[in-house]
Amino acid sequence: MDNMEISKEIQRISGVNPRKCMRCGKCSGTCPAYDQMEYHPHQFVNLALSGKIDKLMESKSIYTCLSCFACVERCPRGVEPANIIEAVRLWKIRQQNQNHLVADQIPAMLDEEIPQQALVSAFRKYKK
Amino acid sequence: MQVEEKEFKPTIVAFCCNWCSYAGADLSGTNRLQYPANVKIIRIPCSCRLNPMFILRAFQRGADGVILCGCHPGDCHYTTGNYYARRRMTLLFSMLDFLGIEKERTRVEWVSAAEGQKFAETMNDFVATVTKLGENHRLEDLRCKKQ
Amino acid sequence: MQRIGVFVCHCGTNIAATVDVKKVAETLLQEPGVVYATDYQYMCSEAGQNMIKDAIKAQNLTGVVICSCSPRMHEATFRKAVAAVGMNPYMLEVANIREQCSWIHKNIEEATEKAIILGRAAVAKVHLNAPLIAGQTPVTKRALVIGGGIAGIQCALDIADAGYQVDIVEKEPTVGGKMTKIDKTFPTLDCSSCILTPKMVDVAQNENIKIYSYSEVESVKGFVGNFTVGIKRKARYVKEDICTGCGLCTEKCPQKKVPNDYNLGLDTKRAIYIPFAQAVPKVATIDADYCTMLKTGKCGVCSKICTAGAIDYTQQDEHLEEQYGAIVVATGYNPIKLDAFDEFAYSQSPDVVTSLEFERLMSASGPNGGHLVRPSDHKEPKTIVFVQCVGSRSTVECGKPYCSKICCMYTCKHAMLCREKYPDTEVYVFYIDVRTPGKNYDEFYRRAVEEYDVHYIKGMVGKVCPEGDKLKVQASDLLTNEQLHIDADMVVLAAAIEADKSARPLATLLTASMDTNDFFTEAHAKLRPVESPTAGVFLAGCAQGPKDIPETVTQAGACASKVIGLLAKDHLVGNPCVAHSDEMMCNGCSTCANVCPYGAITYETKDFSRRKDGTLMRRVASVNPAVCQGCGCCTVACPSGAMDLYGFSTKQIMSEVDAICK
Amino acid sequence: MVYSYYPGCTLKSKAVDLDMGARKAAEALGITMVEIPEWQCCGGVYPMAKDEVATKLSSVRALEYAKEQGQDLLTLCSACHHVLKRVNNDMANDAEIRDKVNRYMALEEPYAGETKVIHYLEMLRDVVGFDKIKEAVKNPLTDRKIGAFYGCLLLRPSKTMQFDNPENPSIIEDFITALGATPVKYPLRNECCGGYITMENKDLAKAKVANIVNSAKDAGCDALITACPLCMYNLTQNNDAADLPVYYFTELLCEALGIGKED
Amino acid sequence: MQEAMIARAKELLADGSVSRVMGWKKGEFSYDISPAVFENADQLVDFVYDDFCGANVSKYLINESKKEGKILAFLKPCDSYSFAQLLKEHRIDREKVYVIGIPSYGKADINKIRAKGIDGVLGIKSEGTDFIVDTIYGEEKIAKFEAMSERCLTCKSKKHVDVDEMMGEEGEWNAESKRFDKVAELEAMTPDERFEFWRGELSRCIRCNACRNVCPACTCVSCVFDNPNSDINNKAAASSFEENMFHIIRAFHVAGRCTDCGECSRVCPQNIPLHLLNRKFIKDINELYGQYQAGANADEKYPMVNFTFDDCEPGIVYKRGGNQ
Repeated sequence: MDNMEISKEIQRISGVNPRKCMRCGKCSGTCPAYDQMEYHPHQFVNLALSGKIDKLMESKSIYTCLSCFACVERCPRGVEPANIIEAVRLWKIRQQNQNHLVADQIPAMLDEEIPQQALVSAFRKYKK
Repeated sequence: MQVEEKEFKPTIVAFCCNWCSYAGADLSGTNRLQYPANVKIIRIPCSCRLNPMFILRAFQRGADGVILCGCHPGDCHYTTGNYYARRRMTLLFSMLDFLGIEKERTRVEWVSAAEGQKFAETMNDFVATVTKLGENHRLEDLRCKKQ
Repeated sequence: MQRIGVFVCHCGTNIAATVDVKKVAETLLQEPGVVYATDYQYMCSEAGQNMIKDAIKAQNLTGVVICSCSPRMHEATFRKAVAAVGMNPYMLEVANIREQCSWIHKNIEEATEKAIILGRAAVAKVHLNAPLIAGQTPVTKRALVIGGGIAGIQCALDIADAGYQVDIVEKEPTVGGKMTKIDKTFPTLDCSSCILTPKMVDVAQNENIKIYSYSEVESVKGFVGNFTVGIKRKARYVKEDICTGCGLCTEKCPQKKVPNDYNLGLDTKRAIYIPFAQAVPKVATIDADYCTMLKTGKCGVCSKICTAGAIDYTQQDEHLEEQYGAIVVATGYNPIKLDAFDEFAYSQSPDVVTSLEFERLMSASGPNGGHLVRPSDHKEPKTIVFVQCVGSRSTVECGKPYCSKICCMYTCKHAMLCREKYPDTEVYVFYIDVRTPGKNYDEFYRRAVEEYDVHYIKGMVGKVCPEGDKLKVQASDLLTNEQLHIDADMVVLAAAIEADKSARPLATLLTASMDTNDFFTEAHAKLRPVESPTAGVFLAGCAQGPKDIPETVTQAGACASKVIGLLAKDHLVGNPCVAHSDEMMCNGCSTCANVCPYGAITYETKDFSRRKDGTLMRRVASVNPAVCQGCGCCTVACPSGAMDLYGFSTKQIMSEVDAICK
Repeated sequence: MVYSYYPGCTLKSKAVDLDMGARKAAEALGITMVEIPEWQCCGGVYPMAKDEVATKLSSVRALEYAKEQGQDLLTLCSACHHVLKRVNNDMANDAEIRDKVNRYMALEEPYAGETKVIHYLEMLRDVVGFDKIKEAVKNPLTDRKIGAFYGCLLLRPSKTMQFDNPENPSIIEDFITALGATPVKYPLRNECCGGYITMENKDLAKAKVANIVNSAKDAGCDALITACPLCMYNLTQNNDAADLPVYYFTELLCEALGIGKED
Repeated sequence: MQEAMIARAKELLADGSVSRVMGWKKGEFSYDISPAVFENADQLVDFVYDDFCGANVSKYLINESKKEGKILAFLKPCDSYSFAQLLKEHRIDREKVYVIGIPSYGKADINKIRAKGIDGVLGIKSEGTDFIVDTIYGEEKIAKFEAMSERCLTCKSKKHVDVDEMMGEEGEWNAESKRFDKVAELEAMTPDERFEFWRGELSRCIRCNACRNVCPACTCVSCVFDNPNSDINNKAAASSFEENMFHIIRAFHVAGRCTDCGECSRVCPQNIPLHLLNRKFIKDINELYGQYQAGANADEKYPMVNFTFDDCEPGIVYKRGGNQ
């Protein structure tokens, strides 16, 4: 699949039309994980539109999004950048052997107090 | 043997008030918004000029659907015309339904001069609805004895 | 039998590319009564019009059908053309084969067939057309301007200058509008009051202008040239003609805790007040919501100290009716409420202000005498962040989808003024785009950046957090690709502007149409930008859409010229397409009069005794053609069909139906 | 008032305090919470993708159960509330998802988002009423300065969640006031604590927590309360200074109502 | 009753307060009764009032009130509604009519009597819950509910509007009337069933115009179907427009003005239940725009010349009533 086709798939999975974006950057102004990201929310939207998904998929940024929905809440054009990021992440992990998290890693991450919610969420988000 | 089915193209009469909906229809033209050629528009000064007789006449002469477009309630160029039209059409449509005539063949839609998009969408939708219903026989058959 | 000529227009390729115009002409020539049919490149051109005129003469035509663009476009043109050679203009019909045919269809065969059918319907109608002669109505030579801001003031002055009387209805106690609240104006940085006040004085002194301040329009009846407008003069509890405007009462009133709307609530005023020093009329007004006397019956201080005896606590709202020939809508704008934009902490910190509030903070007539300090602690702000497009260009529920147009320039002005008056202040402007179309506008913006060192940052503020005495601003800088964290002292929000809330109900009174954003629509977006589609109603200023002062003044002037053009006429030629009743068939049942919105139908009892059936006197309806506007509501209400409409008769419409359904 | 109650996994283990407090307080306030039998894990995160159907089924089962009972569905954990509410919104408004889910579930009567999902706090505000709670308080928490930590999941996206003003919420502050304590508004109370990332990226989570805790302390908070087990974990375990106690809001509710832990 | 009415009429003629009397007289048969004007006391020998006097006399007063002198009219409750509606439409000069209200307890339907096998009818009288029918074969007894006309069984009001004097007892408005039951029954059918029902009925119409001629709301000086400018005035038979649309247009023209007197169905020689069309409009008006009874209130605007800003949209028809 070429990049533009993937871009269309991303738009389908996310249900987001990135053409609605007017490039104001409010999503990136709002993002609490901005400094830890290589690509920022507004770039996700733009790169999804221009078909440069491969760059995004290789970036750690897709696992840095906190799903806090601040960008979704504040976008003046109703673009929903978080949905795009999730779609790119899904596109990646739905491929073979691309799970970001495997069960073997888990024990090392645990501590006494960690709620299972954190485990479930992590698996749901980062693993096929 | 090959049977050639001719595609059914309903005849649709659209009555548009001069001030809002006719202008809205013009706007959808100006914006090149497509809708089927079966829709033919008749200009009337106001939706309240639409006599129920015109609708019945159209049906009797072979129309498959009739739609009335007027200014939105509250925006009538003549202040109150569309309020009367609204009552008249509600009762007329209800009566046609009562007689067993497909109620989807008649419709009222409020379209402002700025709603070219809505006009085209409405017409596309209405044509699709009437096409699905097929030809309009019932009103004609109403006074004919059962076969 | 009519002799009908059919003229099919190519409209360049607009029609001819999709409709086989030759075939349309040939086919329509076969219609009964059609004796001549032709096609031509541009029927509306002089050559095209001459072609029609020549054919009428040569062929002795009695009726004409033009297949062309929408009748809303050129019906008047063609009617004039046929009238020039002696044909009654109402013997012409236009088949709309451009907007409603060639432009919306792609298939040539289908479009051609439809064009023929539309032409046939027009031919069928012309067969039943009859010559109509329009009646005349006199014009009331006085204009009403609704709204006394700069748009209304300019428009009123221009109309008055031409020698016509103008009344201004302003809902506030003074004229002047938003411009009185503005400190300086871009791009010249003139003092707003200095250029506005003389105009307000002119309005007050002009003999042709009457100001109804603190008043509202309650009802509108009639039609172009003959409006009857009901005006409510709200009780201000001060006799306007007696008050000298000395202002003593506004100093002595013991009720001091009244939010001062002139300063947008940034400070307080007394319960009796004159909005500001240059107010016109300079008359005190009592705010009934706060006045102790009006609420409890105890106080009366203002009345005791008023030497002129102008105070009248018993004053009631006054209702009057006036006649006008034309109405100008200049109801203006307001910044939107920012409740739904709490990410900018507008409701959480007094130091987050709207641009209009900032205007007051900067103004010499403002709460701090023009010394810019923070509302919270009255300290001079050292870092100010301006946020553009707050609520503008926003498609989510709380926002406005349009560009508010003025924010880029006034923000630039604010930033520049801050840097000029307080050079040690850091000023940031967050923008999505900087829009500066206008004479000397972009130069102005560049000066702010280059000479005044305002930090323009392409990006948007995501969140403002009041923390301690700082406002923590988190924003994006899209060009450096980083997230910025600025500790600001003040944040100024360029709130979107919206049409004044009084506009929507007014539009209903005027039966003038509005767009989905509650701005009045113009009769034609390009060619009739200051007229509303309702004849006799004109538009000036932000009521029609966001615009800045120069543009508003320009539009107000244009509007005035249209009004003058109307008032200069002694008579208006009416619409001959009016209702008429056949008295031989009329029952006199009053159904038609019950639905007539204009009261155009009256009854008289007539003697019909010459008829054989023995009926003697009968009550029958008659229509006043000068009052009837031709909606046709009565024709449907009439059960006997005695009522009919010229130009859109039952028979004519039926014949169109028949032609289309054939 | 009787509710179908959806506790969620964490409330059965790490967040027992949140659950028990809620049950006892409800009883005291005349609210009956009937735990949905055989409820399944909601998944902890709302599946945003349009083509995710299987991951929404467990939520729909709970929602459908409540519909059958003719009861509103009561939630307590912020994450579960978020997931259930948004899945319910999809079932009501997204025809494609609704059709797919219904075909999969093969219910007698298709489910179309009929159930009302209500959070315990909304129930306290809209059904019981904070003024009623104020009357029921036996041990007013006088002189305690408490900050509300909302986090993300209850508030955003506000179009669907309809919980409170997403940028300047007040429901928990009103709740604190009702208990007799002093609510302290601090700016970062609706900021993300980094909960979802806590397994992956401790540093980021710690940085986010530090900001929030500092913001709260600067504003004068003695303690924070939350409705989210993940926030609770994060604010306590990832706050290296461990200098700000965090409670579940139901713990304070019980304390104020005079319900002991052993009751 | 009849004798008392004649006596009162004679009194009024004698003292000059009226110069004519509007009533009923027998036709060729005893059940064939038609409205009649009596010019003097002598003519009153032909005056009848019995259980066959169903005809609504109000329409005749339009022309009668245009003549010299005052006329006495005996009005049944349903006639009085028609009369009041005509007053509202300025069709009758109230000053020229002296109205005496007379009660009506339900008129007999000759077709129903015949259907019971009773022939050779000579007269009728009321006895409790029965009609006693006098025939050439002797007296026959028939229960009223079996012989009463449909409209009387579903009578809406036994109370008059606008009378100068009452003879007999004044009745009450009957809120319990089941007059819309048949309409509701039809509404509950599928469109196909409704269509078949109406096709079965309307296909029998012979366009005799009896319904129009008797209707007290159809009082146009010239009917739209006779108006050359309406373009629908052709009288040709079969599938022409007028033929198909006549009943719809007629019902529409009287909508909001029809008092539901039921004369249209009474006179129809083909027994088409035309009143159901009018009742459909009345039912719709009541449900959509609020209760309204034509003729009941002289000052109230009738529904077709009235509106509210938040009236329902015509699209409501797609949603309400009737099966799909």
